[in-house]
Amino acid sequence: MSHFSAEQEQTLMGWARRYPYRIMGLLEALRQVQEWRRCVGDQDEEYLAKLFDYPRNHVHELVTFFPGLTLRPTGRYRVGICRGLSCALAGSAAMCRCMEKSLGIKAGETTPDGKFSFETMECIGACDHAPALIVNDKLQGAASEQSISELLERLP
Amino acid sequence: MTKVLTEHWDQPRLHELETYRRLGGYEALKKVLGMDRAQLIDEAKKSNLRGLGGAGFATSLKWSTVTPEEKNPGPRYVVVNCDESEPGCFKDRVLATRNPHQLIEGLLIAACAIDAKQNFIFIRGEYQIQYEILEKALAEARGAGIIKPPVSIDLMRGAGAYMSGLDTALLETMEGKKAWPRQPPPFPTASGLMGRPTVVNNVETLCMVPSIVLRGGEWFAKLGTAKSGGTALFSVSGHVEKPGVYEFAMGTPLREILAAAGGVKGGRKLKAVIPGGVSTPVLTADELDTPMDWDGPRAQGSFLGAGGVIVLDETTDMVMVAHNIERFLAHESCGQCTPCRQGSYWYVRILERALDGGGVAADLDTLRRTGEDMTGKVICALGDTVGLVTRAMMKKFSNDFKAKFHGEPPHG
Amino acid sequence: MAMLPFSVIRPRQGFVERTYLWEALHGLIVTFRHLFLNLGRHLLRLLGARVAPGAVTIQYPEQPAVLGRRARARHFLLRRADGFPRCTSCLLCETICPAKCIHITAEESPDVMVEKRAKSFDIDLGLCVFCGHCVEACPCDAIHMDVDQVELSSYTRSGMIWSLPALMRGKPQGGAPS
Amino acid sequence: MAKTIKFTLDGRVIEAREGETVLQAATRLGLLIPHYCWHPALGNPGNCRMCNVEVEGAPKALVSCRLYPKEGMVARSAAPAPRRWQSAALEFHLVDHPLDCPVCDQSGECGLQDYYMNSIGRYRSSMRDNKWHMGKRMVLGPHIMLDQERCIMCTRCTRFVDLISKSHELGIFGRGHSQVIDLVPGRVLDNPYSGCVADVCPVGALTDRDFRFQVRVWYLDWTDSICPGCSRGCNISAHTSTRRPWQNKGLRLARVKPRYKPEVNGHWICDEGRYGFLNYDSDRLGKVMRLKPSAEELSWEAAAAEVSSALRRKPAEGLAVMASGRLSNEDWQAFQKLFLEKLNVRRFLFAPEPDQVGAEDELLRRRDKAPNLEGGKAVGFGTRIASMSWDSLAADIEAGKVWGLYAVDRDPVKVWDQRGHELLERLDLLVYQGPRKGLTGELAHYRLPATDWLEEKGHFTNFQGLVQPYRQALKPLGAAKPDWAIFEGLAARL
Repeated sequence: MSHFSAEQEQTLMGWARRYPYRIMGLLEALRQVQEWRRCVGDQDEEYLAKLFDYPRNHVHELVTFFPGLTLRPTGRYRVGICRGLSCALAGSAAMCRCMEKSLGIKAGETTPDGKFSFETMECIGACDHAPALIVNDKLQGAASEQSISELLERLP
Repeated sequence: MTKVLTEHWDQPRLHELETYRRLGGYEALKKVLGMDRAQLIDEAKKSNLRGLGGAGFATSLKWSTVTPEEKNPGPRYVVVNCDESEPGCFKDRVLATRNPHQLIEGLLIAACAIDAKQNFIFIRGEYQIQYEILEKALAEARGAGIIKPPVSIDLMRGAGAYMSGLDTALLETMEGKKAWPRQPPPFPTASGLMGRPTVVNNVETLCMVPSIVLRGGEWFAKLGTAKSGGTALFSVSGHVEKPGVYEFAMGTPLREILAAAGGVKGGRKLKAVIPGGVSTPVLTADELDTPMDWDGPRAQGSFLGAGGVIVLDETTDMVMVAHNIERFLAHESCGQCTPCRQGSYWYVRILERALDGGGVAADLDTLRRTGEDMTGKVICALGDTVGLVTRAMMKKFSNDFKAKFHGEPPHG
Repeated sequence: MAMLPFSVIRPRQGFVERTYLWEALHGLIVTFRHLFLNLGRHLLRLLGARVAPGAVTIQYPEQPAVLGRRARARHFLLRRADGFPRCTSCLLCETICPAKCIHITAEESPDVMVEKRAKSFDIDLGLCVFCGHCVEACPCDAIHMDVDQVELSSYTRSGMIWSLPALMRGKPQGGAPS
Repeated sequence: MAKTIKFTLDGRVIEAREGETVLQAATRLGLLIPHYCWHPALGNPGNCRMCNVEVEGAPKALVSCRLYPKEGMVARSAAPAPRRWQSAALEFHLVDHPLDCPVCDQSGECGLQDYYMNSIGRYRSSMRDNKWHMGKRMVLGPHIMLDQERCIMCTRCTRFVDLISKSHELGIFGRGHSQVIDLVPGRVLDNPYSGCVADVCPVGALTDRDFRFQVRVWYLDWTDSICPGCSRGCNISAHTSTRRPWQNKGLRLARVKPRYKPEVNGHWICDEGRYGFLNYDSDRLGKVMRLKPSAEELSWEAAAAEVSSALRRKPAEGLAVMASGRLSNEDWQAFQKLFLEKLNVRRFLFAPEPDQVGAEDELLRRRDKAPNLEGGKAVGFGTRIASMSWDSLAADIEAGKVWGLYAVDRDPVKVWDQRGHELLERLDLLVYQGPRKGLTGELAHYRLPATDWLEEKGHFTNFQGLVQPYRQALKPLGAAKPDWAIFEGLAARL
C-alpha cells in the first residue's frame, strides 16, 4: 500500500488513462500531487515512476524543470507577483517589498505556519492588471497595498 | 472598422453555449461538414490567415503539409497552443475567457481540415480560471452533441515554463518530457506528438477560422493588407492609459493603436514601443507610423510577434528594460543548448553590473559580439532573441547605454 | 662588376721589435705596476683608509657572494595568504624540468576550493641546472627561485634532495610575487 | 559498393556513406570539426553547437552533427566564418568554466583544452563577471567523482545511463544556467558500467576515483590489449606508468580504457575489467624456486631438468594437470604438446567453475571469467578431453591414484580451502606455475614464475571464436617467463 490514499490513487490512475498515451498524463499527475502535498517528494516520484512506467530520473527532471512543481513544500496559498516587463514598469518591485513586509518572509520562502508562500513569478499573462497578483494559479488582479492586505485577510 | 473576434464581446454571458449559438455560433461548423478538405484549405489560403502566435506561418500551408492518411496511417492531432507566456501578451487569456466556444468551433474546423480525430488544448498552468471556463464550455459542447466521438477535445495544463509555448517544446511537454525544443527536420506536421503528424495552432488563429468559413476567404483577406489578411488582436500594456486587448485590421499604424488605448499614461512623452512582446526588438518613438502587419515592423528591424504592444515613456531607462528582458530570457532558457544557456546569464550579469554602476565600455563590444554569436546559432527562437533584443536597444538608444557603460576596465 | 685586386701592406718590424726584449720588459712593467698599486691600496684599506679596493676578488665566505638581481638560485615553495602552500601539484614543473629532478606525488587537499595539493615535493639540487623553467611553467606562481642564496652544497647525494618542508622554510628575500 | 554521397568539405571531395552526417564523415576521415555532444554510440542531440559549419546556399550556420550531406554540397569548417562560430560556441562553454586545469585529472586529454589550444581557441576571454558556482568534488559512486562546475552539459552521461546501462541514475536537474548533472535522490552510480561514464565525458566533470591524482596522463604509455576478465574479450588499451616510478603509488598499471571494436565491445568495458586489474603488481612471483625438499633458488635450466625428471619418476596415469582459461593460444599449444604428446597425462582440470565464474548480463559481461576457454577447445581441451571436476580430482588424490599435480595459473587451496592443505600434503610432486603466489605458492615443491597478460604477447579467442592479439605493455618481473616458454623448456627435456 503506497503512501497515497485509495481515492488519491484512483485520481492518479485517472490521469494515467486520460490521454491516448499513458505518459501524456504524467505532468498533470505531478500537478495533482503538488496540489495535494504542496510539493513532490521522493516517494511520490517513485510511485509515479512506477505508475507511468517511466524512469525515475526523468520524473525528477520534470519536478526540477518546471517552477510549478517544487521539492520543498509551499504554503497552502501560493502567492505570486509578476515581475515581467509591463508589471515591472507598473512597480511590481515595490509591491513585492510590500508583500514581503506584510507576510514577514522573503520572496521564495514559506510562512512558518505553512499558510502562505510568496514568490516573484515570470509573466503570468495579466499585463492589463499590472502589477499582477496571483494565488494558486488564479489571477487576483492588480497588486496594491490595499488589495494585498485585503487579500491576506480574505483567505481562510 | 469591422470586428472579427471582438464583435460580440459586449454581449453578456457570451461564454455560454446558447448565447454563442444565438449570435450565429457553430453555423460555420455545419457549413464545413458539407465542404471537403481541399475546399476548406483553399478557403484558408484565400483568406491569407497567418499564425498569430508570433511565427506568422501561413495557416493553410501548415494544414496542407500535414502528411495525409495514406502516406502515414494512424491518428493525426490538432493541438491548440494556449501557453501564452510572452511578457506583454495576454490576448489568448481574454479570448479564452470571453468566447471559448469560438475557439472550440475553430478547433473543430481545423480538425476537419486535416481529418484529425483527437485534439488537445494545451493551456498554461497559471490560467486556472480559463481552464475551468474551457472545461465548462467543452462539457456544454459535448452535451449538445457538437463534439461527437470519434472527435474528442482534451485539456492539458503546463507547469510554468515559457518554453512550453514553442510548438516543438509544447509537444515535448505533452509527451511528459522537459520542454526542450526539437530540431526539425522532421517538422511537427510530419512527426509531432508521439511521432504522429500534428498541427499546432495558436488560440487567436483558430478563433479567426469560423468567420473565414462563414464569410469567405476574400472577405477576410480584404480586411488586412496584401500579404497579411484579416485583423489581429493587440495586447496593449506598459505606460498607457487604458491597457487592454484591442482588435485592429492588419496594417493599422502603431500610432492609431496607441491612441485607441488612451495614449501615453499621464500625458508624458513617448520614448519607445515594443511591438510584439519582449522577444521583438524595440521601435523608437518616431517609428510610430509603422503599419502593424507581418512586414511593417520587419522593415524597422523588428517583427509583429504576438502583438504585445508595450509602451515605454521617457522616464524609462532602456538598460533597465534590457536587463528585465534578459533576466526573463535567462530564467526561462531551457538550458539545452550552450550559447543561449550560458550567453543569457552572461548578459544578465553584464547588465546587472552596468545598472549598479560597474559598466565598462568594453562590455558594449562584448554584448554586440556575443549577440551575433548567439543569433542564428542556437536551436530555438529564444536564443536568437537573447542576442537580438539588447543589440537592437543598443543601436536605437545608444546614449542610454553609453551612460551606463562608461567606466574603464579595472584591471588591464 | 669584377673585384679590384687589393694588396695588404704589413708594417715592417724594426730591429728593436725583432729582438723582442723591449716588449717583454714592457709587459713586466705593467704587471708589477698593478701588483704594487693594489698592494698599496690593500695595505691602506687595512689601515682604514677609504680607498678603492685593490683586487676584484672577494674573500668568500667572509664576504658574502653577491649575485645579480636576476640570478636564480635556491628554490622556494610559496604560501598563500592563509599559509596554505600555493602548489596544487599540477606537475607542470616536473614535466618541463629538463633535468627531470623534480619528483612530486599528489593527494586530496582538505580545502574544497583547491582540491589537490602535493603530498611530497622533492627537488634534487644535485641535478638541477637552475634554468628557471619550473618557475615559468607554474600556473599558480607556487615555485620561486630566490636571488642570492647559493650555499646549497651537502656532503651526501641524498642531502642535495630538498623536500617539501625544506623548500617551504624561511622567506624568500627578493623578487617573490606577493 | 554501397551508395555514397559526394560533397566537398574545406575544398576536399568527401564520400559520405549512406545515412552518415557531415560530422561523422569528417571525423572518420580525420578532418577537424569540433564537437562534444555527438558520440557514435549515443546519438547526436545537437545541443553543444560546436560543430557549426558554413554551407553554400544555407541562410545561417548549420550544425554538422545533424546535417545529412546532399550530392555536390559545398561545406566549410576551416574557413574564418565557421571557425569564428565554433570559437564563439567554445567561449560560451567556457563562460562559467572554472580554471581547474592544474587540479583536474582530465588535463591533457580534455575536450576544452584540445580545442582551445588550437585554431579554435586562443582568444582573450572577455568574461569579466563572477562565475556561477556549483557542486565541487561530489562522490557519485564507488568509482566516479563529479564536478558540476566543469560540466558543459553535453548530456552524454545521462544518455549513457538511459540508453546503454539502462540504470537511470543520472539526470539534468534544474533549468537554464543553474541546471546540473546529478544523481537521482537516494541513488548511487554503481551500475556495472559506471566507469564508462568517465570515458564519454569530454571534460573533467566526471572522473575516475581510482585514478584520481595518481599520475598525469602525459606520463602514460598506451598499449593495445585484450581484457582477460571474461570470455567476451573486450578490446582495451592498457595505460602503464613506468617512466616516473614515484607516480601512481609505484604501480605500473595506471588504468584500463576501452578501445573501439564494433564486433566485440563497441565503445564500452565493464567495471570488473576496468578496475579489476589495477593491483597488477601485487603478490607477484619473480624467482624460480624449489621449496621442498630443500628451499633453493634455481636457474631456469636447473629447474627444468629437475621438474622434467620429477614428472618422469612415476607412471603418467598418476599425474594431474590443473589449467585455466587464462592461458593464451600460444600457451595452450605448448601445454598440449607437453602434457598430451610428451607426457600423455589423462587427468586435466580446466573448467572455470567455481572460482572463475561470475555475473553475466546482456551487454558485455560473460559468466565464465576466463578469456581463453575457446583457445583450449581449439587444441582439444573441452572437446576431445573433458575437464575433471574438483571433487573427482580430490577423490582421486585421497584414493592415492594421483601422486603429482601441476597447477598452471590456478589456485587449488583457494577452491579446496582447508581440505586443500591435506590433499596437497599427500602429493609426491606439486609444481605451481603462475604470475602470483596465491595460497598454493607456499605448499608447492617447485614454484615457476610466469608472466601475466600485460607482460607477454599472445592471442585470446573470445566466446565468438574471434582470435584477438594482445601486445606486451610491461617488462616481466624478475625471472618470469611466458607459460609457453616454460612448457617448451620442459618439453625439450622429455
